[in-house]
Amino acid sequence: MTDNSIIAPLIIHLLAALLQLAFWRKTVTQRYISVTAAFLGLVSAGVLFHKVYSGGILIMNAANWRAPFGIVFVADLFSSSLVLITAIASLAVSVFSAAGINRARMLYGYFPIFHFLVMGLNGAFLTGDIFNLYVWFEVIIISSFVLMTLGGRKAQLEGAVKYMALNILASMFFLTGIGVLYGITGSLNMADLALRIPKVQNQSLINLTSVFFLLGFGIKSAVFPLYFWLPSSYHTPPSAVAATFGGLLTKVGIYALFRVFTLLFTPDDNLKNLLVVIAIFTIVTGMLGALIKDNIRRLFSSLIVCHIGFMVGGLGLYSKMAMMGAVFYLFHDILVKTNMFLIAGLIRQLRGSMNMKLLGGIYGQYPKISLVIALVLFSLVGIPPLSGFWPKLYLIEAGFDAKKFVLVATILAGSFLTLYVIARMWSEVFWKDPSGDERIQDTFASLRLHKKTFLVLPVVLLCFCSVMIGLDAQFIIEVVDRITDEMINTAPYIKAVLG
Amino acid sequence: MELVLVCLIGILYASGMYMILRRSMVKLLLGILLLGNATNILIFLLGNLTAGKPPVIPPDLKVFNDIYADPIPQALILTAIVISFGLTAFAIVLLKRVYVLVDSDDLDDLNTPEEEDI
Amino acid sequence: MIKQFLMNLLLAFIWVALTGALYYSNFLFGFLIGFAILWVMNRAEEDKRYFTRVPKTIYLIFYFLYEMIKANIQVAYDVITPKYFFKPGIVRYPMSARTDLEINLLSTVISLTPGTLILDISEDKKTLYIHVMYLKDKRSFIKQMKNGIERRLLEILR
Amino acid sequence: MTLFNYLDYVILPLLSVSMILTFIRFVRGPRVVDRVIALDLIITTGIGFITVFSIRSGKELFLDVAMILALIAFLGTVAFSYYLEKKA
Amino acid sequence: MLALVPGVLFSYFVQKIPEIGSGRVLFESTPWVPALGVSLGFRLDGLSLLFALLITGIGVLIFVYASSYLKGDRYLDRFFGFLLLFMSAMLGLVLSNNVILLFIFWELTSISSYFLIGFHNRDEESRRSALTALSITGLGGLLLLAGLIWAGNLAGSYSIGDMLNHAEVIRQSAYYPVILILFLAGAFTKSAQFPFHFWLPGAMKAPTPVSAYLHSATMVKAGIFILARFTPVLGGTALWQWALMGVGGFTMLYASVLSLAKRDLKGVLAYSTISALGVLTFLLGLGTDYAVVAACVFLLAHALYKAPLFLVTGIIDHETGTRDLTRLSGLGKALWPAALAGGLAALSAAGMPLTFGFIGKDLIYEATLHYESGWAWYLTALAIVTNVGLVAAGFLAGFKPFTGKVQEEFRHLHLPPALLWVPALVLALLGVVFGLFPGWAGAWLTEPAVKSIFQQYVPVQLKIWHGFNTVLILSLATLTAGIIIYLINTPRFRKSEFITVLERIRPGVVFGWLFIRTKQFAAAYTNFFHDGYLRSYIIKIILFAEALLIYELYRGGPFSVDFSKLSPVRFYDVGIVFILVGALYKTLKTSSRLTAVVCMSIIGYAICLLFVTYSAPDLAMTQFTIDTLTVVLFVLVLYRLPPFLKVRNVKIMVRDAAISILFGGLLAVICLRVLLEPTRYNISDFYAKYAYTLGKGRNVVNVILVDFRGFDTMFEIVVLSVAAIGVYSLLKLRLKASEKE
Amino acid sequence: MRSTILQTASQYLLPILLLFSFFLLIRGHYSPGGGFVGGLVASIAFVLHSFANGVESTMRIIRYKPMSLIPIGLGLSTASMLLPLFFGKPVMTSLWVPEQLPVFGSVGTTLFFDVGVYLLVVGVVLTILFTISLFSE
Amino acid sequence: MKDIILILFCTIGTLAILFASIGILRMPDFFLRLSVTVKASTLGVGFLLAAAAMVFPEVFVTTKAIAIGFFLLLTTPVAAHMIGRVSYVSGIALWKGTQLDELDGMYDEEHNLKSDHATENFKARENS
Ligand code: NA
Ligand code: NA
Repeated sequence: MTDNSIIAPLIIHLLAALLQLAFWRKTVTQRYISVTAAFLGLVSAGVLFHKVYSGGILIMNAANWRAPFGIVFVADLFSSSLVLITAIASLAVSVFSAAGINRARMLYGYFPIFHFLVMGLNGAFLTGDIFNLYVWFEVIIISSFVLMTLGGRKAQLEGAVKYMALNILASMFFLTGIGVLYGITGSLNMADLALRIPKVQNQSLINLTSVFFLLGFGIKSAVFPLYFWLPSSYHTPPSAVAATFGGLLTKVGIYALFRVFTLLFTPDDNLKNLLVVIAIFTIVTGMLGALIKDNIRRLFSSLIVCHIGFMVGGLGLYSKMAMMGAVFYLFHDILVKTNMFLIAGLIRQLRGSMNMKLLGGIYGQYPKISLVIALVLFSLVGIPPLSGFWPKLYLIEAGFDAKKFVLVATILAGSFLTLYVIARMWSEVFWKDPSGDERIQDTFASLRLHKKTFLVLPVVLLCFCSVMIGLDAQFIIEVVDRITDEMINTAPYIKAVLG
Repeated sequence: MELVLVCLIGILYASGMYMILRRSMVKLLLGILLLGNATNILIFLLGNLTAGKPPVIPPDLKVFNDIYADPIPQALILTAIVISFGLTAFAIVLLKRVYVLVDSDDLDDLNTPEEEDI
Repeated sequence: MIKQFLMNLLLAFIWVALTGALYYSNFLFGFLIGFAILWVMNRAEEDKRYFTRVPKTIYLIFYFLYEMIKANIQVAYDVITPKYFFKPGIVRYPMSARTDLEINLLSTVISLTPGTLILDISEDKKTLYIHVMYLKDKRSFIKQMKNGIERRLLEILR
Repeated sequence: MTLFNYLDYVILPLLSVSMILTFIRFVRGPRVVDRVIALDLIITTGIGFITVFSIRSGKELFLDVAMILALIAFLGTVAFSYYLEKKA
Repeated sequence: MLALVPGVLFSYFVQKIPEIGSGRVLFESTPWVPALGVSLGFRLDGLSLLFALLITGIGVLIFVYASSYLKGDRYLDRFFGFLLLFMSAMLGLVLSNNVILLFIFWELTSISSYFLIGFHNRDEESRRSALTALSITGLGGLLLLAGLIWAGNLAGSYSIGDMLNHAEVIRQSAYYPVILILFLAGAFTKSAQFPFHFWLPGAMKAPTPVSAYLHSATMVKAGIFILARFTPVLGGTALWQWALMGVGGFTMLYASVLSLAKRDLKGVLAYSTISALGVLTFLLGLGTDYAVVAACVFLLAHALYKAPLFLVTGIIDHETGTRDLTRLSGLGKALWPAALAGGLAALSAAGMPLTFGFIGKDLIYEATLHYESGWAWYLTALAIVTNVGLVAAGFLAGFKPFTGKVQEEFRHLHLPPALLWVPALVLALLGVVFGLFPGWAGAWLTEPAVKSIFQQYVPVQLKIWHGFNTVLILSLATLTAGIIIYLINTPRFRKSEFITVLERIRPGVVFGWLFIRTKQFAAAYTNFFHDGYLRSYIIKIILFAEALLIYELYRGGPFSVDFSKLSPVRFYDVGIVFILVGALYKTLKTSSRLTAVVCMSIIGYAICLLFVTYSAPDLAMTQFTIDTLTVVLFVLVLYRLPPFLKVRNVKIMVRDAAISILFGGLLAVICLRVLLEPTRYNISDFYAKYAYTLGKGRNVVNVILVDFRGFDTMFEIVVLSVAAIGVYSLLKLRLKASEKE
Repeated sequence: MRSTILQTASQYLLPILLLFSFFLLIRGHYSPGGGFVGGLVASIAFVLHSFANGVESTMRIIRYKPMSLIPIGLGLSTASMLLPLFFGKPVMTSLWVPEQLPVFGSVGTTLFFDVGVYLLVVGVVLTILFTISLFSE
Repeated sequence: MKDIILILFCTIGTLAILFASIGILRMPDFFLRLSVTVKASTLGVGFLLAAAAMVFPEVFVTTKAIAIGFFLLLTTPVAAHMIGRVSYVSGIALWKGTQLDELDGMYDEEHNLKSDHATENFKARENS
């Protein structure tokens, strides 16, 4: 089914960014545009999701050239649900930014670049062309570079150098992979590639090619031993930015891994085992890192790495159940990780710091906010029946099925460590009395009501979504079930694209 | 001829890697540029070389009547070149700012200890 | 005014040359683009002369080519033979040329003639500093320049 | 020997050799300015190379490339001069 | 007011007694996540009813008590919120008919107890205890989850009912031991079995109503509950028996001895609770009819005496401000209702005839004595020693504070409000009532519970008097010994050497040591991989990449190069390549930044020429212009930078060179292999065909860029725009560190 | 850096380069060139001018901040991308003016798209370079 | 006939460029290298362009060739001047055989070049 509207979420953000560029330095107008666009984006994403959910895969042949000759945009359930979740997260970040971002940053293009970034994410999810995916990745990384450095603080720039170098390296691997793939098959359309790759005589070449994609997307999704850029940089930008990064950027890598390793390359046992080993080390790395961090954002960064391992583990197990778990976890993780960093920003507003040693007393002073935050933390930990719990069930069961006990043990250990560090964080940040450090100051209390609302509302919104995912897990599982069906049986995708 | 280019690609990748393993920020940048070039040539080479037949349809024809070079790798490389120009420009300026901030070209100086986190 | 017009005409010609389509509308279009570009540049300088002396120009061109080939052969010989024949030096050359266009054309022509190279112009645009490869005598060199290239050039321009 | 063969086996290799000779100057330096003018000469040689190549391949399209080179190559030299001037 | 909630629930469950007592099992189920086989499925059988009654019944009293105990506390509403959450979770836990649902409630009890233990959150001890408790039970919970999922996986369903039906499959699975261990890890951590017990004494930091409710009557017994619940599924094997008996036996002995060494009233109670939990585990491990009956009865008896002891402790703490046994004495007069309750409860704890505790104790000895193996007497001896300790501990908590001389500081104590002492008294009296009429409890509460544990009918008849038999003698001996120990062991008496040693090597310390070591390891590990140096990251990434590529190449097997497929070498191209490589070499070698930039310029230019010779004029143009612009950029930026960093470390250079050359070599080999692989199919034919006829352009590359693949271009210019804005803001905007986000 | 020769040269090189860039732009569909190279050459023209005469003087020629060219260029490209939507075609579909125009050849949305690219590239390059030039620490 | 002229032009052009490259390699100082190479190469390219203009019959190729030559003529001297000037300013040593250096000492600290008419007039008087 050809449908022009599937790129609406992307176009909306493009137009928003354009408008904001036109209203350069008009920060109030930019804020209105941003929130409106994010909302419209959510609506369009919702419509898209509904269409795909009820009507099957939709495609759009850009420039009216049929695939594989033109660039095709494909909304299957996987991409459209990620678009939807991205829309939710970006709406939250947009609202939060309206009050949580320094005006100076807005004057220098925060909002347009944020919308370019979200556009890039949507594009990456929706495109059906491997090179176009590369372009989207570049849109994403350049936007993230700018957002990361916006403000020019020392730590920001230091982090950005590493972030940039390693992400460019990732792009290099990705692009090399595309070149090799084109050299072998002569095509760029993913559906077309899916048909051509199995026909290549020399399958060992295909395995070689897949290594490049593994490396490229592996770096993007911050798996062991390619994750270094993440803990080097995610604690540096403003929280709204970190929220977008933490929630969405690594997840695009995961998305790409899933897309490529289900549609194009079917992993053989070696690769599956490799992925499992990578997952194990990723979890271990993340959890050990989290154990020793005192800065809450550094802590969250480590947890991102840890939980990436869960999803990669799901891919490595490569059974339907495992992938269901991984995809479910992906959905959950986007919402929760975004929220975590928003919360970090909120905490910074409440206390002026992110250092656990200095923080404290928030529970006593802001019990309602604290309890909402607690709910989010529980979701992150995977306290049942919140959103993080269900996917773990799938992953563990799939691990047992595949007899990958070490992975299961690591997932359990990772969950436990997450529980521990989050409980410790709760105890330090919310329970403990704040230290007497002069850096500790409550800038939140003096804010006007609407600003307070802008800061808290997104957290509540995302929290609500996490809770709903947990309580209405059945619906998500149905969606995830169909998504994994799409992954395992790619014929409908290919048919939809190539006709 | 392909063999020569294959070697060239290997050398380009190797030198790019070597450069980004240096401690100097400028060398890091140069390394990134080299790797970008290496990738471009790789795409170019693997899209098959055709000498002297640019993919431009002659004025008096509607389709090619001769062999022609594959235009797709060219389009891809063009896109990649432009993108990496954007990235490079940003990277160069970032480098400048970092230099001003830490007063050094040494990547090893980019480690503000965690204690200074806010 | 006239200079602008000439510039515009020149641009239109270049346009036609570039597009290679020798027909009226193309020329007009080139003229329009040129006009737009000049308008954008908004160069507010008045101009004095616009007559081109065609025969003199052609003569100059041939003279220049002749000089160039001659000197090139000399230099080439010098380059491929093991011994160096040249006697280089930097000469201060008082120009008669005054306007920017004159100065520029002069310096271009001097630079393109083998054996001489403009290093710089003084701030007050009165003196050229020329690097000369075969400098037998400073005064005869200046005289040769004055009577050769510069005179011919200025005749055209003035 | 046809014209094309002449171009292929004499002219283009000679231009190539010129470039290499200039490149030797580039490597030897000794100063940056020497390298810059070596670069300049290599580019100019390249313009000639492209011209011959377009004759050889019968595609005047390549002249467009030569034109770009002719027009903007000197910007590099200007930039380097700018740098050295600032530095000096 | 809030007490109404448990009250109503309690009366509901009381109503169900006859129905369940008659052997029926009630089910209630609403689908929730059918995809996972998770339903909101509840079952009310004897076992769950017994627990439900305890939870709600004691719940009522605790709510009443707490409302008075914490009167005026700023955060009373939060307290009741968490307490209510806890109660619901606990109820849900015992009523679940689905293991996942059960686990959900299980975790909720951990979480709500975390908040309850840490209720006095400004106190560091409180926070630490809460964290410890959550960590231990959380760890156990996750292991339990793994066990449950695995068992469910084997059984093919998460429904407890289905699991009961597939018990054989699970027990005969090769993985049974692992499942069991996972399962026991959950149960043992929750019910504070050795060596995980240490969180429980710490949890005494919680307000006393919480201790009374969670740590004596309900939460800790969740572990016992699932042991009982899954006895038909996992029980009956030797491993099960030995694990439960071993751990339970050791725990009950260890904790009962330790309980005597405590000065803190709550500490005494905590250890005696651990000991009692050990007893329960032990009994379930024995697994005989007698033992299970004993477990059920002792469970009830323990709840009925331990809760009032805690409540009384709370009263004492509330009124005197201390729980130090060395300071407390002679409070009986002032706090007489508490003294009464404490005394009764202590008697029940001691197993004095006519109390329910006596019946419990009786049954324990019956169980050990009837154990059919040579072990019976050893086990009985173990039980006796434990019980002696429990007797003494009971007296220590129930009598000690009230007897003896009144301390000066406590002379002017007033009787606390009735809401504080009535609940304690009610429970203590219930203990006596049940002791006097055990038959009722046996028939209506114990028998159905035992039935659900065994999944078959076992008659239970509880009597006050069994006749003058061994058991009675043992009971009386226990009582006597306990009283003697109570009299000798004054709390002032410093802990004996033995106990000091125990304290030093207690599991809490071991866990703490382990934890510190883990943290050290974590720091070392993290700093090794994430050491802050970009180079080191890149090296790791490249090595990983090389390893993968080499492996895949190796797997691909050998290959040969067919040179005839390749086009001939053209001399002038080689010249260009030569220049390129030379410039590369110079770039690597030069110590001048500007020279490096000029070299880059040459490299770009040589590439441009290659593009020309291989038919890519567009590329050549773009490459050249962009290259020129890059040079300009460099020049604008670089002139104020310090000279190139000159660090010459030959070893590192050689290492890096080796890594780089290997990488380049691998890429070259891959290129060669791809080149030799024939490509039959190419989408560019389409472009060539339609570029002019449909795309109306002759330059196919340009038609691709603006039409066929216009989307690439559209968004690559976005990249450029963002880069420009980025440069602009990077140079113009400089926030100070102090400014907000 | 003040060089009379360069200054004068830039006076006539600027229009020539601009003209050339425009040539590259509109002939891009038929022979090598296009919006990118065109834009790059155009920006090089201004960069050259700024080298000779200083950034301020070049900014005066352009009159607007180069940055404002970015939304204009991007907007133009976006508009030509979205225009087909109003004709019920997928985005980016090229629409053509039926007759061939004398200089341009076939004129369609792709040309406008390329013009957008051209303007944007000029805006981007000049923003980057001028910002750097004006930057002082 | 046409081919012979073609070959002639190509050969001359190539040789000029070759001489330029030998020149740049052999010349003893920077200014000499610069001086040699700029013109020789321009001339060489000019011949090659002329050859190209002859080969392709189309008018626009000829104009293109002329344009390229024209552009080269415009830009090369400027580049040479820029780099020559900066080399002098930055103190590049002249060849020992250099006869005369009238630029010596004419730059002030900000690299502004004096014309120094006083000296000029003085010298003129002296000469007359
Ligand atoms: Na191939
Ligand atoms: Na000369």
